[in-house]
Amino acid sequence: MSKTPTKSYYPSRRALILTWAVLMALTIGTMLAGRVTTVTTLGPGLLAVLFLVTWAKAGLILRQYLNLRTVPAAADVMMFLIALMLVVVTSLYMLAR
Amino acid sequence: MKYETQKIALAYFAVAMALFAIQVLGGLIAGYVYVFPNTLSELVPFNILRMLHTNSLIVWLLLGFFGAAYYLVPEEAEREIESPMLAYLQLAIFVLGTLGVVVTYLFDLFNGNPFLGKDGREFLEQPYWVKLGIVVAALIFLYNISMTVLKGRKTAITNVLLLGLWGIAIFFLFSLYNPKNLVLDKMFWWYVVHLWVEGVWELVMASILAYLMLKMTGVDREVVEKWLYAIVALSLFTGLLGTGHHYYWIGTPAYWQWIGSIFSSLEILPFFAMVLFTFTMVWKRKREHPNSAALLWSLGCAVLAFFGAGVWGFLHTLHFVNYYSHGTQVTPAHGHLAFFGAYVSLNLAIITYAMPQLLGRTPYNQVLNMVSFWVMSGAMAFMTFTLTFAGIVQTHLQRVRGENFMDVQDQISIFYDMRLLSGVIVVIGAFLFIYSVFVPRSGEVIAKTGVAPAE
Amino acid sequence: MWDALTKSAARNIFYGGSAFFLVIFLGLTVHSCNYAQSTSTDEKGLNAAVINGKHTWERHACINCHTLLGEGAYFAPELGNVWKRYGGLKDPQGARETIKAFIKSQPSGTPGRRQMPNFKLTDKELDDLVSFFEWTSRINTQNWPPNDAG
Amino acid sequence: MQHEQKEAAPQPASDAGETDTLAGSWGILSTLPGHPMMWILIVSEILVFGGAFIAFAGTRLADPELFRASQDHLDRLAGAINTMVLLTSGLCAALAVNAMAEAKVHIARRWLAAASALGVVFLAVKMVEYSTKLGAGLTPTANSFFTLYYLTTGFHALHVIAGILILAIVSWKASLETIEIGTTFWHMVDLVWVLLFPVVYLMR
Repeated sequence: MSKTPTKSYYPSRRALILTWAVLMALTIGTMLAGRVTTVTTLGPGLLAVLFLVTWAKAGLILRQYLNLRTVPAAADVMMFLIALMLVVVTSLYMLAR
Repeated sequence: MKYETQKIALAYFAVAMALFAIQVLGGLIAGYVYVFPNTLSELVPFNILRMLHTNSLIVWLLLGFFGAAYYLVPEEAEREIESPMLAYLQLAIFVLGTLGVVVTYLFDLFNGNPFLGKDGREFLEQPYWVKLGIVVAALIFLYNISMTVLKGRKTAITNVLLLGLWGIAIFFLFSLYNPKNLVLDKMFWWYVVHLWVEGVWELVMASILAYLMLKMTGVDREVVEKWLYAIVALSLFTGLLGTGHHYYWIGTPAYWQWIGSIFSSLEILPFFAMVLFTFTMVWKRKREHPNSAALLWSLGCAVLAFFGAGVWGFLHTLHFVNYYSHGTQVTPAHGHLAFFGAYVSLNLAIITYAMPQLLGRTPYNQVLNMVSFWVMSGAMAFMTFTLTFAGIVQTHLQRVRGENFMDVQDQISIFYDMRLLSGVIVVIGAFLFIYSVFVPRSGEVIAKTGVAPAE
Repeated sequence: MWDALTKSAARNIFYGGSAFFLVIFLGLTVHSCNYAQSTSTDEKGLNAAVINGKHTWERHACINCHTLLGEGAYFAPELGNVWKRYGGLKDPQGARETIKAFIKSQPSGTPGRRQMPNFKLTDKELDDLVSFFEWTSRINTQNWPPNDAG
Repeated sequence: MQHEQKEAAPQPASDAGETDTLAGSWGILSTLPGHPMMWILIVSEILVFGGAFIAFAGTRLADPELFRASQDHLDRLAGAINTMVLLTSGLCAALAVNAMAEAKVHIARRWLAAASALGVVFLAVKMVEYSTKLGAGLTPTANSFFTLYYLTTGFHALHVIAGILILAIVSWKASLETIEIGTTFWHMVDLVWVLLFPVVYLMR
């Protein structure tokens, strides 16, 4: 663990652009799973996909943009917190369909 | 004690302790009236008793804060207080105001006079002239302390303390504003009450705790001050919008129900952080401070504030719970433990720490002081439980089943009996405390020059 | 990860964050004030009698026994809805007289019963006080209290 | 690197007694990128928004039909576009730190400006959404769905505004430390939206 930030401490330009591309792709995934253009309700399957895609996006932002990849333990804690929140929200949605 | 002007604190603490005695006695009599309602009903009715109980509490806590500031600022700023004369003048104004308040309340003088008579908004009943006096005294105080800090060393502790004290003065100004519209009246009333106890007072509390930890554990200033910033950040990030939990049912918009519920649920975080902070510091301590009683009060303060303000606050802060519990005995249950845990204990901690040094003696009557901690804390905890049960039963009978208020009160009288009992014990504890800090134990070896300040 | 973390940054984040929440709070206060004056209260009905009633209420520190909209002492009944509880919606004159008579009859002196002092109010003060209760009962309190018991 | 960073962030005189050199004194928090205080803010905000989302899903239980009907009024496409706008703006912010690490202040400032500009685009889209809703009489007091919709999205939009301000400040007082702190806030705003969008707009 470096105590002084060096260039390699931050994700490379290449890695950031790649992260961005994946995030964009995942957003399109969100749009598909969330049926952005239709009024129909989502089944449990689509809700699960939505949940996973959202969680993955949060993970990329935390690890790459926020550079938590340098502190994996902290990234895990945040990911757990977000998963917990999403699980509660998704279950509440499932409860009232 | 390194600086001569720290002595000013002694006078403040002495007056604070006198008012502390009045406060607990007032509370005891009020608790007695709950059980034997005809007591004093013609002479000093309940509303007057309660005003004395709450007002003396607020004033002595404030005097304690001022005293604490006069005590710790010289050490932090590394210079004498700007003007001791102004400090005593400020105290004189407070004493005069307090006497004025007591006499006005007890004899119901000048009833209806807008300047001289009491102004009956809860906790802000002081006559207008006293309020103005408080403002003047506060300005004197802020001038005195700010100048001392500005000319001396600046530390995070003095920064946060000053911000808190300025906040106290600024938000008190809203007590001078009494709108005709009851809803506006209530909204701005909370600007004083909530933004004090769940806002700026927490800054004062955290900075005094930080000072005590710094002195007693010998942990590096760096560490202590970072904790301090983290705690006060959590306090204001949650506490400001947490005001929403008072804006549920007083004619304010419905969105406060969500803002209040969400933010005030998180108001527990700063109190939890204070528990973590104090225990971590004690655990990592680099020295054994001779004043174990002060350490006990500091730790007790963090823990009891966490339960009283944090947990008991959370119990009824969600709006769908508060809809039923609002204005029942659940509120005083929370209020008693929150005030005792957070602010009474804090003041008693700094007084316990400072007194031996102010009087130039080694810590004396330590065991008695620690006994008083357990007596008072135990009794307050018991009082909180009795009032909580009273509140739960009251909520069910009155809010769910719709039974008449007085009928419900008769059904929960057993809890008031138990509360009176715990009140008696609190008063005993309070007097033990006062005795222990002022009176040296006979035969005790008293150092001539006083303890060397721990730093 | 920094060798030298500046404490000024800690302080600035604390000040900045607090200012952010304070600004939001003040903004919402402004909105709530407008809401109170335009929607939730009868600002026009705030006549001399109601205002004087509020002063009478304050002058005698009534809040240190009663609660008003759930705030106050918890020694005596809630009065935010006393107008409704005494049937003011159906029979305003009857409710007015009953409340006035109750206040005048105090203290009851009944042993073991909580005592309300006699404040020796004039008839006008009593009328104004009741007007204040009546005005207060019309505040939109988001349906609080849950029932007439207050 | 360390040397430059100190030059770039001169300490005001009043801080003389307040600079510390013990990074370790934040304990475990010291290892986090950016400033530990910023992480305290981030965790608080995640809890606040998390609380709001749970409130949202919880209130929906009482009347799912109302929520479904109300939610259909939202412009899901606008929400999706805004997601992409913020994610792109996040890239700009991250690239700013990257440039600053190479001591290229001008490039870093340019990336920060780009990030802020996209923030403004986000707000513009949001304003269009709000005005359409308000024009249709769907105000914050319309029903519990819209109360919560305006509360969560409005609170988030205020963060975007604050974020733009912060980016401006760190661009002015540019140093690797300040830019890292400022962009940390910006990414948090980004993260919250990524969570908000599916919960408020899509789940049904």
